Amino acid sequence: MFDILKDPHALITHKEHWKDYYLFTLESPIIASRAQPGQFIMVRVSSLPYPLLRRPFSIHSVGGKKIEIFFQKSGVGTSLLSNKITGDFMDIIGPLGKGFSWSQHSKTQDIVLIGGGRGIAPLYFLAQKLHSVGAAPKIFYGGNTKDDIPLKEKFEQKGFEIYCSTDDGSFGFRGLITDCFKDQLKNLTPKQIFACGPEPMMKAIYQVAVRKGIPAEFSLESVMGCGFGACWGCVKKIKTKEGTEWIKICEEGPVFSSFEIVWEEQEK
Amino acid sequence: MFDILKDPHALITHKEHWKDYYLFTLESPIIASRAQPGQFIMVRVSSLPYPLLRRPFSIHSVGGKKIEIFFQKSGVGTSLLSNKITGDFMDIIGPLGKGFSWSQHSKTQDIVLIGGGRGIAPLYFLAQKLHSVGAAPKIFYGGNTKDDIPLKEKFEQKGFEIYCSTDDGSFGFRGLITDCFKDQLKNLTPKQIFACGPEPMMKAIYQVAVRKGIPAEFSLESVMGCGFGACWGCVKKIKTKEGTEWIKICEEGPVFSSFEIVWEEQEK
Amino acid sequence: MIDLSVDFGFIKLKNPVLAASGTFGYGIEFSPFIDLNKLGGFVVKGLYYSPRPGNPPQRLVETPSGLINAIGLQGIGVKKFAEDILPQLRKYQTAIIVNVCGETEEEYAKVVDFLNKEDGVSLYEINISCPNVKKGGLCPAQNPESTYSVVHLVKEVSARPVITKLSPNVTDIVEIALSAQEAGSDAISLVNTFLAMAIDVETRRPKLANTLGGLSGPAIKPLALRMVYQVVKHLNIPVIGIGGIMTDQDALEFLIAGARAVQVGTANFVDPEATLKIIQDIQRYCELNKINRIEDIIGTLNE
Amino acid sequence: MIDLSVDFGFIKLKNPVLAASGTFGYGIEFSPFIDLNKLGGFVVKGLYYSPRPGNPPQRLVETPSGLINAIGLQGIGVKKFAEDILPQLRKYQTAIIVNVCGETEEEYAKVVDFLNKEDGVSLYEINISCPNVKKGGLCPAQNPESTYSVVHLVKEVSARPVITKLSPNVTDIVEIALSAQEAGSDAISLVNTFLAMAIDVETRRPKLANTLGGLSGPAIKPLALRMVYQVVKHLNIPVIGIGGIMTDQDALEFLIAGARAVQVGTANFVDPEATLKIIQDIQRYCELNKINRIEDIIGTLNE
Ligand SMILES: Cc1cc2nc3c(=O)[nH]c(=O)nc-3n(C[C@H](O)[C@H](O)[C@H](O)COP(=O)(O)OP(=O)(O)OC[C@H]3O[C@@H](n4cnc5c(N)ncnc54)[C@H](O)[C@@H]3O)c2cc1C
Ligand SMILES: Cc1cc2nc3c(=O)[nH]c(=O)nc-3n(C[C@H](O)[C@H](O)[C@H](O)COP(=O)(O)OP(=O)(O)OC[C@H]3O[C@@H](n4cnc5c(N)ncnc54)[C@H](O)[C@@H]3O)c2cc1C
Ligand SMILES: Cc1cc2nc3c(=O)[nH]c(=O)nc-3n(C[C@H](O)[C@H](O)[C@H](O)COP(=O)(O)O)c2cc1C
Ligand SMILES: Cc1cc2nc3c(=O)[nH]c(=O)nc-3n(C[C@H](O)[C@H](O)[C@H](O)COP(=O)(O)O)c2cc1C
Ligand code: FES
Ligand code: FES
Repeated sequence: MFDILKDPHALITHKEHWKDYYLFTLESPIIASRAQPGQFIMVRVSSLPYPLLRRPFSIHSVGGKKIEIFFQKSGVGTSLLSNKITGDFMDIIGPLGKGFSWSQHSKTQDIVLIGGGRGIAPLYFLAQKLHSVGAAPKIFYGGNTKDDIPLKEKFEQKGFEIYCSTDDGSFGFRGLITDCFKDQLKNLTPKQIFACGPEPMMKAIYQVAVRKGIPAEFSLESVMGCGFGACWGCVKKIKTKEGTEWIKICEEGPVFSSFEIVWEEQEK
Repeated sequence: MFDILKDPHALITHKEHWKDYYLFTLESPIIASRAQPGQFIMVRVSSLPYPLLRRPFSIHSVGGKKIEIFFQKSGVGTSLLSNKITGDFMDIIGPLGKGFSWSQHSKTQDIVLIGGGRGIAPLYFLAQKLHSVGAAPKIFYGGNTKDDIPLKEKFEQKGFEIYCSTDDGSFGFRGLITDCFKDQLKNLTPKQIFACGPEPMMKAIYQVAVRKGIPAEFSLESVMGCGFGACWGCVKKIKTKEGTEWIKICEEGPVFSSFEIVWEEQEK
Repeated sequence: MIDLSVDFGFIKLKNPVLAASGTFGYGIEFSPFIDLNKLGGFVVKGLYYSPRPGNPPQRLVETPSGLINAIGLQGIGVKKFAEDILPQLRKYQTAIIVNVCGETEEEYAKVVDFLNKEDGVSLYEINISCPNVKKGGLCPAQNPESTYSVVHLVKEVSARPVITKLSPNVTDIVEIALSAQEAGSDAISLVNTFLAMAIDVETRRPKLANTLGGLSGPAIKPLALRMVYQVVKHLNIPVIGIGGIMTDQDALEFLIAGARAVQVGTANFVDPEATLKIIQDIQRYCELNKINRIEDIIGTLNE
Repeated sequence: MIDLSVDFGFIKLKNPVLAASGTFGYGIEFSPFIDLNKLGGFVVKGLYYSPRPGNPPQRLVETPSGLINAIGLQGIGVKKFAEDILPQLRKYQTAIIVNVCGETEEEYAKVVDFLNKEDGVSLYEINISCPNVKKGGLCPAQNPESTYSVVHLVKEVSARPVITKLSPNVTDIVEIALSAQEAGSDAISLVNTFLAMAIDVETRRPKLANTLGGLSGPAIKPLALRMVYQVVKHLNIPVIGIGGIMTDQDALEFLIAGARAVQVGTANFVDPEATLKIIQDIQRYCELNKINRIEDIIGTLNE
């Protein structure tokens, strides 16, 4: 936890976008040097009292002094953020949380990464890292339409095997990425699954993973007040030694394994 | 009053700035066609709930379908505004209030316009108008330093006789513009005075005007909730038939004559 | 066609969107911007029996997502209103509501009594947040007994239905609302502004000449909504939600919580077309969500 | 050198800036960002005697310039606090204040009694806004008698000075503050959060699993400041101002109004360095305005 840093001057060195999806490259040397796949940063989107809270974004990739974030414009904070331009500074805190963990045997095993929509964000960094240890993860990447899978080429360019699906069939497999994945299970014998995306998607993957006995990890989302363990706002129900507990996902997550997550309807 | 218009798409066609002073040209044909010197517009500086209220700005000039505003960055609203760029739209309401009124004899008389700092804003439009009826108003323009009198050239280019002062003496007369004006009274016999600027400046001019029996008009400022008479927030103490009253300066002003204004310490 | 009308029993409104008192002038100030006939109704600026000078300036302070005002209910008094304003309002086909003020209980009654004889007023809304000069500046809205007492008196003289507008500056809003209902109020509107303050750290003076003022705007919406939610559970008269409504979403929150109508206040300053936009956007929401009658949304909060 | 220290009589603080309970974790969460020794002090998260699970999520809703929370006082309980946390806090040279909670009056006393034996706590702040399960969920802070009663009981057992933290959800904050003072409270802090709500118009459900939560942040500052202003006029014990403080200017407003210290809450989430920045900027303000001692600003409102 003591490796967390506030960097008020993370310089935007590059910006790309596809419709509502944005990719920012930020120069933030210390955060870059400490980041692990699955960790995230908290971004101050405005210096004004509205919008008030920072926004969490996964670390999408790391290279040298730089990190990338990949986000979807979906509300007031991400809209303001999308207006930033190369040369602007961003006020960020990171790296936060606990990331993905893979086994020593990853190198020789089938590993599958499954991302839905903007849920692809942390998986690129994970793929980078796995690649660097000699593994060759297979990527499953789904979206509503072909506009929602803008990072397909990026994965391909790095030589990753990638399977895409779109709900409307405008590209790749027609249907849900989970069905696309299930479909491929005839050819694959994954030994590890890592997933990030909408809850129903992750729940479906969880069910497959449990049925097939494949270890799986999931990156969860929750409204975050602080991102560093101070507000107790971001909890999810997690299994602990004592039963289940409301656990702060900004500290103990956002990544949890199949065995830890209590999948249920949103508590009311 | 029924000539007021809300134009949510006033296009910024040109932007200039000198340090903290900004000049925007806005295409807003109907407001341009109706505007009179001394009137103002209310500008929505953000579509978010903060900053909440519109900001009032004098109409600085009119030309064809366009109006100009000239403002000083001095708080959160003007800062946000200053970030707008050519091609952006502004949401404005105008023309608002009652402007300056000059006599039929203006053509042949000495007329003096006195502006302090950003108070120069409405006086350019007035000078334009007086010029178009054949008058040759003399301009007095003061600021703290020479950075605060960026419009000097603009007036000169149009052939206006202009007297400048700076508090620090970095340009023109050293001292207050009111002293500069008093100084020139040996050469001038103004028949009308129009002034806009900080209250102490206007009060000093008022005193000279009354002493010399010169009709004078002043453009006042006040925090405005709406700008169009609905909130009763913008009142100043004004002499009426019945005595004095809190009068809405957005409707009955912002321009008032020497005889109407009750000059006193800010009521508490 | 979606039916946006809401029925209060004693009056049927075209739609549930009204303009709030003190933020809509006498209505006519908004005619350059919108067709007043399209509103559910509007509430004119608070009227005392006599004209009132109001507070000295500074009367307004902007705060984060809010506005503090201390206008001091400057106004022309009820006679001038009847002479100069009411004739202009009579041509509009919408609910015209007069916000009734008083320094004493008797003044409320006098205003209502006077207006009873005038055509063109649909309803009274009694503003029980006016400081009572006799009672040391306390306002009736902060106490169940004085609430009961004013409402009861006004109901006795009133020839028209009466809405009681509550103050949020209380420990238990339900208790006050119940008092108003018991006293015969035909409806409740809430909330009025929250007592607030701002200080200029350079001069070390209060920013408002009056020191204290009332906070309105988006900042207060979560508080106002909570109060409406609490009150509707206990009342059987209609409730009108007010506080920080800027968009259809805000208005819908109040309707879903159980308000039968809403009033839009500060938003009118920011966008004089706000009321109409909200009506249009509520219509669009209904279309998207296949809701035929706005009444089908009211009080449908799913807890 | 400007003297930023403030003297409460029973304790002297390095400077008037404290971190508010529930927004500063147990303090250590902020050690990556700031040197805790530089604070006037900090208040740890509310502690009940027993551990508490807290509310289900969604626990937070962002609102215009505000934040609604319904954490439900999830916490580790006083024993674990004494075992795991307190030893880590003892090394800091700053006022460490424990925010004391209870479902019953007795629980407050139990927490205090337990902590009396532990080193490293400077003061207690009793959070009388906890819903009292016995009394149907009402909190002591909303009633002068229950306020008196809790404070009195805690004062009887307490070996340390006691701050009573008031709720703003009342008609008359002065009445409650006076009760706390009479009951022997050594200081008052105000305000806690404002009861609030938000609704998701798509699902038509409350956004918070708990339906209601507490509003904090810049939105409430004008209301909190008003309450502090009202209270200081009537009390002779020190008052700590809380509510929406983000900058030195905000803090100074409270000090000028008469608060002897302030607590910074929600701002800690937005900027974990907020407290230190505020201290630095207050220092700068004093330099610019030639003020040698911060005490010379307190209560200097010029009305
Ligand atoms: C650990 C973590 C990592 C994330 N990584 C990414 C990423 O890499 N790329 C990406 O596009 N998005 C990511 N998200 C989601 C992203 O944080 C939200 O899309 C964003 O906060 C929306 O902000 P807004 O102001 O645009 O939306 P608004 O809806 O206006 O936000 C209102 C409030 O709700 C919160 N909120 C809204 N949506 C979400 C959400 N899905 N999860 C959590 N809080 C939410 C906001 O933070 C804010 O407090 C991540 C979320 C978490 C928790
Ligand atoms: C009729 C009129 C015409 C004006 N014309 C011009 C102009 O042409 N050029 C120009 O630079 N300025 C002009 N002003 C002043 C201008 O409106 C303020 O500078 C501006 O509102 C400051 O906004 P802010 O958000 O930057 O400052 P902030 O201090 O952050 O504003 C906070 C609040 O105070 C109000 N406020 C702040 N300063 C003033 C002020 N001096 N007068 C009235 N309200 C104020 C703001 O509108 C806002 O509501 C005019 C004011 C009025 C009343
Ligand atoms: C400038 C101003 C003047 C007001 N005058 C009155 C009034 O005369 N009578 C009244 O009952 N309420 C008055 N109010 C309160 C509003 O009607 C409304 O209850 C409050 O502003 C909350 O709604 P909002 O947040 O949408 O503005 C006034 C509010 C403002 C901002
Ligand atoms: C997430 C959160 C948790 C809080 N928990 C507590 C608490 O445990 N005890 C308490 O007395 N106040 C608690 N508060 C209230 C704050 O201490 C403070 O009184 C309030 O937030 C107003 O200050 P602010 O606007 O600066 O946040 C909490 C506030 C927030 C936002
Ligand atoms: S986001 Fe604040 S504790 Fe997790
Ligand atoms: S600014 Fe609203 S009445 Fe003048």
